[in-house]
Amino acid sequence: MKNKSVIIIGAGVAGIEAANNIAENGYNVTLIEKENLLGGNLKNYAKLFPDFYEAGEVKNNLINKLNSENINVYNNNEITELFFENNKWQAVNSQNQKFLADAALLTTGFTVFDAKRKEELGYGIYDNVITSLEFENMYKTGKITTKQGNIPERIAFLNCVGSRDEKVGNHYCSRVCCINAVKQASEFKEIYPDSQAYCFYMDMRMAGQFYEELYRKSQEKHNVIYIRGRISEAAATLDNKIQIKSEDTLSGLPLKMTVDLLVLMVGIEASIGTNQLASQNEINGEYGFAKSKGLYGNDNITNKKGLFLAGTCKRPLTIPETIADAKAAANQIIKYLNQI
Amino acid sequence: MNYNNFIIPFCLGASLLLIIIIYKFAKWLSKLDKKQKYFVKRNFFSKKSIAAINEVFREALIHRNIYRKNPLLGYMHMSLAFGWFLLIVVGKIEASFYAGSFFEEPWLAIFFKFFAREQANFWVANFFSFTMDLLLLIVLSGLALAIIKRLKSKILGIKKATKHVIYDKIALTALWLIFPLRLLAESSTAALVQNGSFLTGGIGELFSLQFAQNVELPLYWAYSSVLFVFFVSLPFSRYMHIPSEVVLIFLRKWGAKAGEQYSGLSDFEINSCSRCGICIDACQLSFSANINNVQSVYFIRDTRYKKLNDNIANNCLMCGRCTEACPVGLELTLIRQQLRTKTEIAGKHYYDYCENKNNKNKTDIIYFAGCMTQLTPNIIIAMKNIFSAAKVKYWFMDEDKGICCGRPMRQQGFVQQSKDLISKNTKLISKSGAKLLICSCPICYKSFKEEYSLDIEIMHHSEYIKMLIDENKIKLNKSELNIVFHDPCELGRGLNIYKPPRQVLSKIGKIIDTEFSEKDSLCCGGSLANTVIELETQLEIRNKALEILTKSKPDILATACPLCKKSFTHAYKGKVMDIAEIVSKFLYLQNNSKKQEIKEKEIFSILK
Amino acid sequence: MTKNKHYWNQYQKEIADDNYFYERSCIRQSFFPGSETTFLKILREELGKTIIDDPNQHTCTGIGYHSDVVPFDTTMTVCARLFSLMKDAGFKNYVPSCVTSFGVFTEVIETWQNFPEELEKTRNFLRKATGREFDIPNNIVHPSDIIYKYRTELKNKMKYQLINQETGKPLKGVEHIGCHYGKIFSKHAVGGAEFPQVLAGMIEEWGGEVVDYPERRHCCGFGFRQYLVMANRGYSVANTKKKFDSMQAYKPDFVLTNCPGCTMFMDRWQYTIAEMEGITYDDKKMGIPVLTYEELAGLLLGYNPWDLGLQLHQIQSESLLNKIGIKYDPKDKFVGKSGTFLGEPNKPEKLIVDYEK
Amino acid sequence: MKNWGFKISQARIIDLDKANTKMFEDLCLKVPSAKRCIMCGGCSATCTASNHTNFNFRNCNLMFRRGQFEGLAEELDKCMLCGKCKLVCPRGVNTRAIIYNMRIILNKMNYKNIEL
Repeated sequence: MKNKSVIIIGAGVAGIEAANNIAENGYNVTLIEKENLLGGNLKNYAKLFPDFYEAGEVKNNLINKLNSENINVYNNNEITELFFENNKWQAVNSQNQKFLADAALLTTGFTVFDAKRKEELGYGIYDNVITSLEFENMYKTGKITTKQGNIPERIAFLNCVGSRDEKVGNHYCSRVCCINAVKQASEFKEIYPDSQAYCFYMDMRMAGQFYEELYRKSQEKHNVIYIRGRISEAAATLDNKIQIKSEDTLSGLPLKMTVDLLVLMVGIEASIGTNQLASQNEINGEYGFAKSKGLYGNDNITNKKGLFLAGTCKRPLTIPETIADAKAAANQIIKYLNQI
Repeated sequence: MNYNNFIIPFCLGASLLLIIIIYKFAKWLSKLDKKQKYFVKRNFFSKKSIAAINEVFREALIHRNIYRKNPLLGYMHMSLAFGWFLLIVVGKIEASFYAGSFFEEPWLAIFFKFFAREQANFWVANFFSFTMDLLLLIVLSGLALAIIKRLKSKILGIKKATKHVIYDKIALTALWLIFPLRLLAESSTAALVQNGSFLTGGIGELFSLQFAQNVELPLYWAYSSVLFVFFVSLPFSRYMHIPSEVVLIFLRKWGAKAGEQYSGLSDFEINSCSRCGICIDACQLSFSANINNVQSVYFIRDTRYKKLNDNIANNCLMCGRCTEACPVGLELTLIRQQLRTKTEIAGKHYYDYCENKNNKNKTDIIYFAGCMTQLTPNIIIAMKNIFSAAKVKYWFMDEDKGICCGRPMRQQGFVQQSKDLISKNTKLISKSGAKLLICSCPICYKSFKEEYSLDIEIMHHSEYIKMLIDENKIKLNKSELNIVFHDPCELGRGLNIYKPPRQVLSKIGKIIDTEFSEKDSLCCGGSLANTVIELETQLEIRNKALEILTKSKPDILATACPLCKKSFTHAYKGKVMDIAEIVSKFLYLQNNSKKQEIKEKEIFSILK
Repeated sequence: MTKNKHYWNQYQKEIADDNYFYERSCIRQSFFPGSETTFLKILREELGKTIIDDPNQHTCTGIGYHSDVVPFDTTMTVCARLFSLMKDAGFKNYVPSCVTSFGVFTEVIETWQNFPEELEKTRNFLRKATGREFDIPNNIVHPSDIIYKYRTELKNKMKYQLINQETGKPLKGVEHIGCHYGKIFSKHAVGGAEFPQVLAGMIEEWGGEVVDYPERRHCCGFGFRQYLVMANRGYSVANTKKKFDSMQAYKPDFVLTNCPGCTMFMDRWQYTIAEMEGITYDDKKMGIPVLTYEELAGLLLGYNPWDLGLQLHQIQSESLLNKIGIKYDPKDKFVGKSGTFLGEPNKPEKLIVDYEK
Repeated sequence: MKNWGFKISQARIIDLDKANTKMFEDLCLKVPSAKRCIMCGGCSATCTASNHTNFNFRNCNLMFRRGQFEGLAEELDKCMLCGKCKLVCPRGVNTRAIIYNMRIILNKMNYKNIEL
């Protein structure tokens, strides 16, 4: 009975967590990852909001559990096709190698918005306009500097880049960028207390536990300055600083300032894999994300029998939410494998 | 005298028609502006009038333009127009011949068969009779096609037929009835006195003598009455285009041009629209967004009947595709712009706050990026690059946010405001002493060229780059890239600049043709001129255009307008680049081989 | 509104039951001269209380203080002198007729209690200036508090009730409390700052109905600086207008106030609004009568309206008198105490002052 | 008329009971996206007129929405209709059409060449 198997596509937070849970129950798991290293988007982060927990630790805890003999990990394997045939779920990689199993779990996750599509913000044009991911990378090294190697005296974070933007077709809120901006601004101020951090927002959405507290702390302790207004133009000055223009909507006046570093809080988009595999199986929902059967109790199953979903391939989620979702998916899969 | 009471409706209708047309034409001619009147006076007695007659013959009677678009549709128009024209001309000759005088009763030709009962049966009469029957047959065949078109327009190459107003329907019904009734009336006479040829005679033979006697007079009454209805409804229906177009062709040949202001010429143009509906098919709002009630035909119709509303006046991308398609050659975009003009508030100065913009430096060359280009900084950087590579000194006029060129205001009908902006910019430009103005935005470019009266040279950056290449000031690297060039509306159809950008791009890569290019090119949907449609509709238009443009999966989708670039970038995951950006990337740096190497790597990276 | 259980009922204050030291108001004596006399008469004759009306009394500096021309030290010293007069008379319960004074006294006493050094300083100032000594009063209440306290006793002696004689329904009264009565220290107000009961209690006890309208708590617009500087007067009147605009829909029969400024401004600004913009707030273009609590109590007790000084109001009150059913002789309206005719005042252009039934 | 030396001050308050909000509803029939504005201020940030004057489209739109028309027509006259604001709006509001229509409504403008 227990020789039944499941393929999990994507070894990010959701994939690994689900793999561990399923394997603990004695089923065989094939965990497939397109990249060399496991951990998915979690690899990109140094610390997590709202408690500054080490992202590396979360990742290592997840990966360390993977040594169960029931789990086979295939990295550097990009799945291009996923379909149900001969009573088996079959995943085909780019080298045409096939993986077969009784059930499949999509944990293909997200990718960040390509900020170059918002040309007016100058990403990819000016050196000192960076994305939140690049900020994380710098933070990991402990040195946040401008491209010229200077310590930024002023840094600005811009929320909602690629989220809540009809022009790029993303009407939804990515949910994590607000709190991430608060986190990064706080981190920045921890390192450079004498520098000034600004955060430009349309709405501050602090709807998670301890988010509001972190927001408040960033104001009180770190003196992060919050400006309600969207930046709509950025241009480089002669000394490689970035001049930004926004409206200070609460005072009703246009506002311009020069910053050393402009950080674009890029939103969450469905990853290419999510988009591709979901549409192949006709479970593609809005904006390229995969669609579950329903939000209430059916969030991990799909209209396809034996095909399950977990994590950010469905919608933007935080890491604790993803872990919980992966556990829920594992639970559903085990139930399913028991039945067949 | 050849007289019967039934000629009264015809004579009455014809006189009324004549009076109305003379009154209307006199009114419109008096409304011509000074320049137009000057041309009319100068060229009235010149060869141009003869050319006009030729043109009238070709366009108004033979409908060459429609024929080119669709032969069947052309035949329909030709058979009706030219056939009827010949019926009148030949009928007139026949009647004159019969009466032995050129000044016979004017209605004799129309009801000839009825009055020419005792005509001698010799070859001339037979010839006329035969010719007239033949012509009638041609007209009737055209009529049959017209009926088919009404019922199933696709057969005649028209996807969407115009929806007509009540005047049109009355006139149309009358028009459709004229020739069958004439056929029947003449056939009944032919049955009685045997003066018909193959058609009228042939049908006449089917009539019994008794029947023919009973129906002859009523049929002539009906024929005459239908003529009355048609004549009286003509000036109020779309058939007004018949007389109007004739005058319009003369006016055009004489050199009268439509200006910024609405004039008598515009009146002629508006009335020359035959509501054929070809513009509906050309319109992207129709085929991309399924909006089928705002096109030029409806715009002009509503203007004529004084029913114009904002929804129709402003629901237009002003891309100019309908102007290109119009068989009558009406300048539809210009007319729309003229008519959008709003009532003004006297004595207002709007943009005094721009006064503090000063130019202290004298310069030979001005670069004007334009408002839109401010949001595509890549273009500005590219232009700066090109200028420095060509070692050109220039003044970047709107580096710190300039004054708008005024065209967006003009397009929305705010003439006074537009003039205010134009005078502000003109002052700045003339102070600088420049000899050349380079624009990055085709909208500004068109404005500078047509709405400003600057006596300096004005160029779009694609033309300027072409010039720099020709003068050997910059050199480009050649590559294997496939490039699709999207013609911006204002640059292409607006100013007829199709070649320079292509010549530049062909030095860099291979230009791939698309289904719609040059005159037929599509609007990107980002047009500012439409203030009715919402973003969603604009995106539909953009997506359709993008789909067509990128069918061949080019390496680069090139354009020469910041607005087009912006529209496409948001949706297309491939490369969308302005021509200046591409040139800047492919600049060949002669004296610096190391930099050149880096450059080549960069080019390679574009492909990724 | 008092019919339901309300939290403001717990906001009660201590009101002494006898032996009051009365201090008159600066402006009331000239604008509504009948009120203070009536108060003394009611207390002495109807309630049998001892109340002293010292001829040596003077201003509390309230208007000067709130107009930023008198410094606080001066105000404290002037108040101290008034208290010393009370000490001389041997009284402990201070009753200032004016709400501004009431506010000033409570503020001064509060200051002394929190900053004893200020009290010492004031004692010094007073000693140096006049050689006088003073005590802080045991009880400081506004006259309206006293009327409120004895509203039931008074009701038993009243000839009339606040009931419309024609319809038999209670008359609708707008009560307006002076800001400085409860908004400076709500503990000194009966019912607190939000729902002061002092006037509402009287109206309801005496048969009327209190109108609860949206701008009930809004200031009358006096505001000292606002009225006293002509450039600001438009703001002052705008506040009054806002109140009347808001209460108009309820068709109140009268306005009852306990503050000299409020009585004055709600009465006189009605004239200004009528003359400037042609707006009056009743059907007959006569305006809504504005009464002091003493005048109302006097009327209901059956005193002659002309003795109460109602003819000196801008808005004439015959309509209200008729509604209550009070008998009066129109001929006596402008006859002075001496029995001679004083002459009639000039009539406004738009506001009607002659009552015709 | 008497010279009072002062006038009754007008309230600065936005009184939504009395304000004419119907005008905005009518505007929304023409430009439905007007409702979608979330007041992010991106439009004013990029606006040339806003950089030189106190013109503020976001605020104009808000004032129109709240039925506060005083001085609004003059304020809108500063706009050059260049359309940059439309390009940066994250909610896809047809800002340019809003200004155009507000102008027409507030100035009671009409078509010059057509007697309607």
